[in-house]
Amino acid sequence: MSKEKKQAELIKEISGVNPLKCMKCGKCSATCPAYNEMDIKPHQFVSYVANEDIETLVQSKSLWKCLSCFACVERCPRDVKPGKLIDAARQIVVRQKGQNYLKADEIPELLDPELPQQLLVSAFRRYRR
Amino acid sequence: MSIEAKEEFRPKIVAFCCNWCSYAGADLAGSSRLGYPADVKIIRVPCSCRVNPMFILRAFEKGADGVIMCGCHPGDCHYSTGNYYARRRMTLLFSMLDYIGVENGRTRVEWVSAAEGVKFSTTMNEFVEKIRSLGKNVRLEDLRCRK
Amino acid sequence: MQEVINRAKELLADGTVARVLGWKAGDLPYNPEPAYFESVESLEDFVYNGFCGANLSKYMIEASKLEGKTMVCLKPCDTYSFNQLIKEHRVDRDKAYIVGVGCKGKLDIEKIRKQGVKGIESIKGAEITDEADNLTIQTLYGEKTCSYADAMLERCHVCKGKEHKIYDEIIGESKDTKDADRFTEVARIEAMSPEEKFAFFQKELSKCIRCNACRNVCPACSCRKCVFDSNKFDSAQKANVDSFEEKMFHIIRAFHVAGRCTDCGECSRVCPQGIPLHLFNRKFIKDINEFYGDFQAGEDTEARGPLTDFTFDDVEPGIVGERG
Amino acid sequence: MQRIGVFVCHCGSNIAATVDVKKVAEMTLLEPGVVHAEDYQYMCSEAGQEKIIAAIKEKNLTGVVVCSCSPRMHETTFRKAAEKAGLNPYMVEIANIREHCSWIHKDMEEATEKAVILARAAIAKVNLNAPLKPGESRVTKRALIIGGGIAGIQTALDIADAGYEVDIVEKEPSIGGRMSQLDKTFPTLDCSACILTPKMVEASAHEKIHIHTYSEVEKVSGFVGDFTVDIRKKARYVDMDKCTGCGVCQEKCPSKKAASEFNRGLNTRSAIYTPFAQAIPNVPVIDTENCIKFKTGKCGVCSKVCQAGAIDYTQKDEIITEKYGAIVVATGFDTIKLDNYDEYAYNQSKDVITSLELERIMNAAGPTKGHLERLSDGKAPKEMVFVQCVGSRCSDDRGKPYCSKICCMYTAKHAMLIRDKYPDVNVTVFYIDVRTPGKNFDEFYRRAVEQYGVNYIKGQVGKVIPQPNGKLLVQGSDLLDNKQILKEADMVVLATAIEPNPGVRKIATMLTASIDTNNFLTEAHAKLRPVESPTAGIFLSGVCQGPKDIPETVAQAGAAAVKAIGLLAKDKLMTNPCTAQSDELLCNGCSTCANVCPYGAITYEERQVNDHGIRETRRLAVVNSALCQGCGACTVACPSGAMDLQGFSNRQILAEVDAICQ
Repeated sequence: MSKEKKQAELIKEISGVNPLKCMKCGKCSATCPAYNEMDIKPHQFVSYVANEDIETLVQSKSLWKCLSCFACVERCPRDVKPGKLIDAARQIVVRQKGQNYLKADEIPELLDPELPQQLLVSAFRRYRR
Repeated sequence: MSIEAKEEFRPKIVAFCCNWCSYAGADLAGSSRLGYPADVKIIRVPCSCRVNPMFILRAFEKGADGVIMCGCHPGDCHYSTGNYYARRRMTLLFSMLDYIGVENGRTRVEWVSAAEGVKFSTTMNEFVEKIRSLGKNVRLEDLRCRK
Repeated sequence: MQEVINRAKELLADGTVARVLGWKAGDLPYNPEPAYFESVESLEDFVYNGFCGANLSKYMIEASKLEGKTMVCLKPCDTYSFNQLIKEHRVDRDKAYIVGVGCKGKLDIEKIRKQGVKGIESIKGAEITDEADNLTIQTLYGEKTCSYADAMLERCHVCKGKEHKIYDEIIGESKDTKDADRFTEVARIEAMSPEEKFAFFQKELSKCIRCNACRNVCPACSCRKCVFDSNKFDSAQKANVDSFEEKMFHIIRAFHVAGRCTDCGECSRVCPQGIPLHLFNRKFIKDINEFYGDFQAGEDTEARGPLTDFTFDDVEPGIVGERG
Repeated sequence: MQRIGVFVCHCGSNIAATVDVKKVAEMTLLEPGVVHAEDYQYMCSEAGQEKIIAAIKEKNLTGVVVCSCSPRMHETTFRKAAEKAGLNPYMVEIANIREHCSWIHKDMEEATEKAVILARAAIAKVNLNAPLKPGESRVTKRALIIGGGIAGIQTALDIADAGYEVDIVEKEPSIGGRMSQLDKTFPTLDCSACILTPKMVEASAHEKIHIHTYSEVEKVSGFVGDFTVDIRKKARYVDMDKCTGCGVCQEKCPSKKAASEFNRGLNTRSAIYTPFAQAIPNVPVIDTENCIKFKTGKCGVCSKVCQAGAIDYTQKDEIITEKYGAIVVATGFDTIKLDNYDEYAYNQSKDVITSLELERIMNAAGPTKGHLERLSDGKAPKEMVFVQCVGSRCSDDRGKPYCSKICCMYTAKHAMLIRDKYPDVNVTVFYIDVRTPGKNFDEFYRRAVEQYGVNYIKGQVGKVIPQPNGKLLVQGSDLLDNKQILKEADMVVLATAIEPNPGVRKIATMLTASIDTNNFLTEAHAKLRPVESPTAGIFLSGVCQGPKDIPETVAQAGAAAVKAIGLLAKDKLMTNPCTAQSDELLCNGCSTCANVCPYGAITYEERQVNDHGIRETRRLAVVNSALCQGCGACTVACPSGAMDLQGFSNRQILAEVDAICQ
């Protein structure tokens, strides 16, 4: 399997999304609050994964502009959930650096009661497998 | 160690297929040349609801190693509701067989439509594989019936 | 007991009923047997005590064919069977005058024997009116006592409640004797490995002598002719052997009563070999409850039985394997 | 003992290439009852059949086993051949050694062994076969149409024109259905009412058509050719015979606050009402929930003003029972509820409407008398946005997975009509795909774009946000420009998905007609029998079978009519002889079998029996063999084994099991 294919497969696995279900309606982009900040738009994320061009995706600005508000996940009529794909691509970047920043088992020890709840939830969302 | 070739285990498998969907699915598997082992022998019944638990137990008694029942998908029964009854009956029967210690994989229900030749063939291949891995049925066979 | 006898006499005397279906003393102090009483005088032999476990519902199938009404004594749990028989049109409600008799749990002589009590001459404390928590047993070897609860039938430990589900009148008080979960034993077996399960049932069922007592006493097994006695399935009964045949018989028997069995426990009570036959029926009941929602056969005379019913999204048979 | 002949077919090389047919014939001769065995090139050919006929005659065969292709292929052929030779056709069994053997196995030895076993099973079965005789049932020459929309009306007209009596049952107070709510129709833009009302009139005037409006099918029993149907005629509280349809009662009715169903709740109607002016029959009904007389006992204005004395508050629902030979389902559709689509603000703003609501707004008889205006403030809109695929093509559980098929075209129609009538209104359509397969359809859509300047944007709308200034902020995407669009609109029109009428599942259950997960009725064959239900005698007309537009609906309605006529033209039908039978000596009369019978074919009767000398009256199951379809559900439900299925008896199946497991 080529490196590109492997990465695309990984994204699909992490996100649990089948990009082929997309009917290219653009509702994700229509609804995205960070749309104008993005160079690659949410609906394009799906085709980048489908076309196995993960390299461009992880280099994009969009990767870090996505707010994970999940409006696209909520409204997607086809269960494609671009937000999850973006999340998965972010994980790939994180993993490429050679380590998982957080392992699920270590979390309880690292918990700080001062930590805001929202940060925790977002961390879980971002770093869980 | 003996050099004699160990005889390959050839299971006896009975498949009850409803006339309208699964039997036609088996026909489609045939006309599409989708093979499955010859160990499977099909008995045509009008509907999966015609399959009496007694038939299944009898097959085992007479030495079958596996019994599979196929019917129309729930909701597609030619007789509208037959397979819903069959589903309950088989669920309870299989649970009982499991309860008395019969290996769970020896019985199976699969819904196969007339269009699912591929599914029929894969199901049968899988099932035969499963029965081969379980080996000969010794827990239900009536030894007096062995020839 | 006297109250029941008095009432029976009245009903016989005023012609409300033509006969009374109850129990009369057996040849031993602990084996009263079902009996018909057709005259006021014959009622002298009537007994009703802790050993009257027999469920009289099934006798009403034949009694329904007789001229006139029959007064039948039903314990709370027996009324479930009676309801089920009404649902299946096997008994005629109008031919029965149901006296709901009080019950505080029925006794199992085997349980007493298992406590090492032998040579029983008489037993005190088994009378229905007795408030005693203990049985006093006169034996050849002296007096023994044993707690009433310890001597109860298995089914009474999982009592369905003290309520009569159908009756014309109730005589005497009943007590809910439930102190255990009825599925504990089934769950214990379910948790075994296939090998252990097989060994367990092989051992139990190999005791079966195909005497058909379980079938004959069962109020749900009310077929005019059992499939195991007919040539319809080439399944007529054969001799007792250590093979699949007993399993086939007991599985099919349990399957035929699945959804109809009220869990009255008569099968286990009468099995001369002491096979815990109720474990088959309870397994079906447990599965039915888990898969299709709680169902108690005989709760009423209307509800559709789980095997003659379905929902579009019932579990698939594959659940059996998935459950592990 | 039977005298069985075995006939092994080579099927050219289809069977003979992998199965040693000679050996199969040879081996079967060893089976009990087999007195003759032969093989031949093509058993199904004229010459092959002759061989079977000759053998039956020469050897006095009482049973025949043909080892050949699937019984689904040639069972009938061989049965007919046997019949020619004077043998009961049901004494023939097929061993499927082609589809189930030669075609799927490669190894000759293995395949031959299996073929022998399959033949052995068939022989074991034939040994227990008994001659069966198909019954006959009569055909009632009358059809029932459930639903009085365009589909039902067209089917009724076609059947009636062929000379058969037809009853239409419509649950609303008038026939007409959805089409009567439409303003114009694509792609010709002719007025819907102008083409529908003549058909409605024609149906009501037709001497062979009987219309039951405000009525519902209550109960269906029977089977193809002989259905018995109970129809509930709901109380109208207006005497159909006396009412002149003058409309004074509606005018004077003091209770005028009920939401008008016909106008999709956009305005109100009186408690006594006809849904619309051209209603057929033009007889109002009293809606008791809103009628003051029914609520408080006081009022009675309608009764006082009715010169014909047609108002009758004491009317009761009436059940009529009628027999039919064929039933056509034409229950149509409704639009889905939008409660799960908060993002489109349908429940928040009056100016977000469905397309069907727009039809009413555009209609001269509608709530705004045909003026395009905002329902919130009555102002004329300047910017209109149409959103396509609302709830269609959704794989989540909020919407429907299918394409509703009609939305692309009616949206083009709406856009065009608005641009035509109000050139100053800007119309924007957000679409995912524009689907226009159909005669003159794409041309129609292109006209909307090219001639009328409708702005089509490829991309879905993500959100509609009502603004404090009363406008609607539409957030959508333009996928071709790769832009996110924010647009202020005055009105937003949602092309809402259509779904089968919610009542259809109940009807399908009554008819034992199969229905899919989307509540569309299933065809007997998706391609070759598209207007028939798998349940014999039930036909499908219109959207109840799948989304379709008016021309398609009318075409299918005609097709369903032809199929129904084909049935009604017959005097008798042959029934399947493989039906259940109860052994009276074993029957407990417990009703378990009747509980699982999908056809209501089992009834009970008290009957005197002689059980080995015991004479008694017993409650016994009786199978109506004309109703029984032979599924066998009862045979397994029966605990005593009294119930058995002819042609697939317990002993026959067990014999097959034994032969296979031997």
